[in-house]
Amino acid sequence: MSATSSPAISLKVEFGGGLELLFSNERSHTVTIPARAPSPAGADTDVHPPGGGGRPADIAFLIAWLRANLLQERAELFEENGTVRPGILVLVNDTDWELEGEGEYVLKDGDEIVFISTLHGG
Amino acid sequence: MSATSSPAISLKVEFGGGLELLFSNERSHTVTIPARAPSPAGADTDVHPPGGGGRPADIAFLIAWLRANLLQERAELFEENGTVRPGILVLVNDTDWELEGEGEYVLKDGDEIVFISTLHGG
Amino acid sequence: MALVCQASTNCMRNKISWAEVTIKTGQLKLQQASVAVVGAGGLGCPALQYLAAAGVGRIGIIDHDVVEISNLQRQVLHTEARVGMHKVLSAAKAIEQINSRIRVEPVTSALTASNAQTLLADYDIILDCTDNLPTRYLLSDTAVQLNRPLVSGAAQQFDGQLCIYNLGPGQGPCFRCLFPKPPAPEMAGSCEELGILGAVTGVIGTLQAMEAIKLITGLHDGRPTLLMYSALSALPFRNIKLRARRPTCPSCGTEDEKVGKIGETDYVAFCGGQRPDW
Amino acid sequence: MALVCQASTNCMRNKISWAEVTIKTGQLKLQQASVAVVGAGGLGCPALQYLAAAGVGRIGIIDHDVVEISNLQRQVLHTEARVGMHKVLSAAKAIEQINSRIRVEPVTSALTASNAQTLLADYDIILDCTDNLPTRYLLSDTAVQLNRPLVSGAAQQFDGQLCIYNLGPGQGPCFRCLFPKPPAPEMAGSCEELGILGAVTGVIGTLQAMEAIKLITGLHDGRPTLLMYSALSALPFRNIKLRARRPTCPSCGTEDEKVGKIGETDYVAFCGGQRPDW
Ligand SMILES: [Zn+2]
Ligand SMILES: [Zn+2]
Repeated sequence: MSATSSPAISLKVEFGGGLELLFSNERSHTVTIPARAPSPAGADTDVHPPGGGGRPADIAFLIAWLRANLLQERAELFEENGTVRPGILVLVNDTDWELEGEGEYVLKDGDEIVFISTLHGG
Repeated sequence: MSATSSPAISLKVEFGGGLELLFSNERSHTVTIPARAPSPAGADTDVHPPGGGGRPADIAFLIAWLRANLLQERAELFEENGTVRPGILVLVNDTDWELEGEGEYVLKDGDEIVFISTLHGG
Repeated sequence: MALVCQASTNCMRNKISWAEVTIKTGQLKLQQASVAVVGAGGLGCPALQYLAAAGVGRIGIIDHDVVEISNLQRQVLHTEARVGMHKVLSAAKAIEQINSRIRVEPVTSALTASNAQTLLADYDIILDCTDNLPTRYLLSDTAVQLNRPLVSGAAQQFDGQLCIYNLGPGQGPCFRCLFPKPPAPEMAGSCEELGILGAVTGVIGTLQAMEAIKLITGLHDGRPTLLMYSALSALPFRNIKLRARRPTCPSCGTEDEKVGKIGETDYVAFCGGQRPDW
Repeated sequence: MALVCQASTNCMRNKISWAEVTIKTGQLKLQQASVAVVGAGGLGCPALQYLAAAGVGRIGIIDHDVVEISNLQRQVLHTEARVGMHKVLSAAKAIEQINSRIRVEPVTSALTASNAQTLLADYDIILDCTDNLPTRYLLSDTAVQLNRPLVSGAAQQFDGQLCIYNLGPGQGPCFRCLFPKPPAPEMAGSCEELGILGAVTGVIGTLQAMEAIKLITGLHDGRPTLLMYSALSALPFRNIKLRARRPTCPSCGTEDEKVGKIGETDYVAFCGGQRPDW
């Protein structure tokens, strides 16, 4: 649709279990991120070449992008060593990201990504 | 995918609120129905011509197809005058079918259609 | 009393102030609210429990049954010692033990077409916790006439349904809009025949209290939905987006578009002749 | 007693026989089962209520707290008259009133790393109805050691989570597999600070009883999932498909692949130093 120079993908991103406090206290965000990550991480063999170099946008890139563009404070409570802080569970379209390749999952337009911490009250 | 003579679409069909009793007491069915209804009902201007005449398969056709192919007994408790018996609510991908055009909703491959009656216990 | 929120410093105070404000004003609204619960059985018991715990100021309970020993497997406000007592009196006693400041108004009459409006007119919200279809249609028609939201729960075997009918006067559908005819009696079965797992009525009844609390405190988003619960399904909860009210509905439709009349309806006959055993 | 199913003729008998058989054998299994409920607060009260109503034969309750007046806004088994009594004794009394045939085993000690295995070894299923993270990690490790499924509920403000950890010995993840580290203390907040809507604990606690009943009666499908509940969301329930256990998990991992040790863990220190006010 938006065909020319900088292809982008649109995602629904949700935060829960207190993580929303770091993101303007909003649980639900719709974000548009570049379809390709600027700096390639691992394999450079492009599956989808348009838009220049880099690797297709994956969850690792989304985490970096959220940290740089959406996070309001206390980055260390969200990101650690290029991934989420241990204790944050990531869900891809209602599936545990571990079943989907974790940070290497390649994002598709319309994907819904949820970041949650455990709740503890009772 | 299955490209040649008789294109078909695959649907997930669920029954609830007692209606499953009419369908082998199974709530969840995966059915493959023709992509085009054999006898056209209203407008004949085809949007998707392959596969010959008729109209694209809609929910009205699905109801007739279920009655002929999946229903095990007591057809009058499911179908009445070419639509569902009043008191049966039809859901298209988790939306009330009234918001989707009722019987005229054109089915897409992978759609999930649910037929339920009201529950009454408490 | 519904929500406790005390001052403290070890978290991001500014970020939770919204929740705090909501909670404080919510407590006042709950104290000033009135809710009628029709049916003090499997659904009514948990609904009453959480309405009372939340501090709803005035609660009406309508049910003409008495407590039987077989009820105790899902009607958790009643006790072995209160078998034989009217359910509404047993429930009133249980509520008083939880929160003695609640004003409980028990009614031991059966709800009928001739007393429904009078009995329900004085409440802000009506909960349908009944176990039979004629009363469900009667309650829906009455809620429309009185312009009240009807928080309706239903359960059978391992399944439940939850819906607010007549939501936002004139916007959401009534029970008749969705289900203009009751299911065929052959398929409806009775509670006795089919059995109901107590925890299913527990889930739905508690959610009914939740919906009432959301309506009272202004936290409901106003969109009509139907929640379907199937305890054994791989996807136990489904949330269905519902139509608006049907202009041709004989109950809630637009005055000159209504098709059919319900004024003189005999609710029992409408639901299949002889009163069935539900 | 969990499900009533009487003989009758006015419906499609052959079609519901499966449900009937399931129900009858289920009742026996429930009578023979034992469940330990850790925490007799917001989650434990509804869980205990529906386990007792379902006829679970033996129920252990572990909690060292006493009933306070502020508990009554969500801890629905306790009463104004029992303020000051140990919660487990108050809950035992309530259960006895509902179903005097249940064998209730109340424990007024706090659960600690040194007594957890002894206190829990004698039960088929463990319910985590606690309100703090150190106990949640301790319960998960203990359930792994004892080879028991842990039906875990949690709630905060308007949200809840439900998961069976250590499901199907060695298949589903434990709490540590999913959440290897607790959330930062700055974000966790306390129940007192954040408030919990009582009906949220009601929904989650009742669903914990439901999951236990499904496990006992063989109706659970064995797939590990996490149910997320958000009372105010347009999509209030989400069902998440979970990973299998993590071979490198220090608790439930494969013997020679485990990374890290938990044997000598000080649970409180692990969750943020000084014991916080949750
Ligand atoms: Zn209507
Ligand atoms: Zn583990």
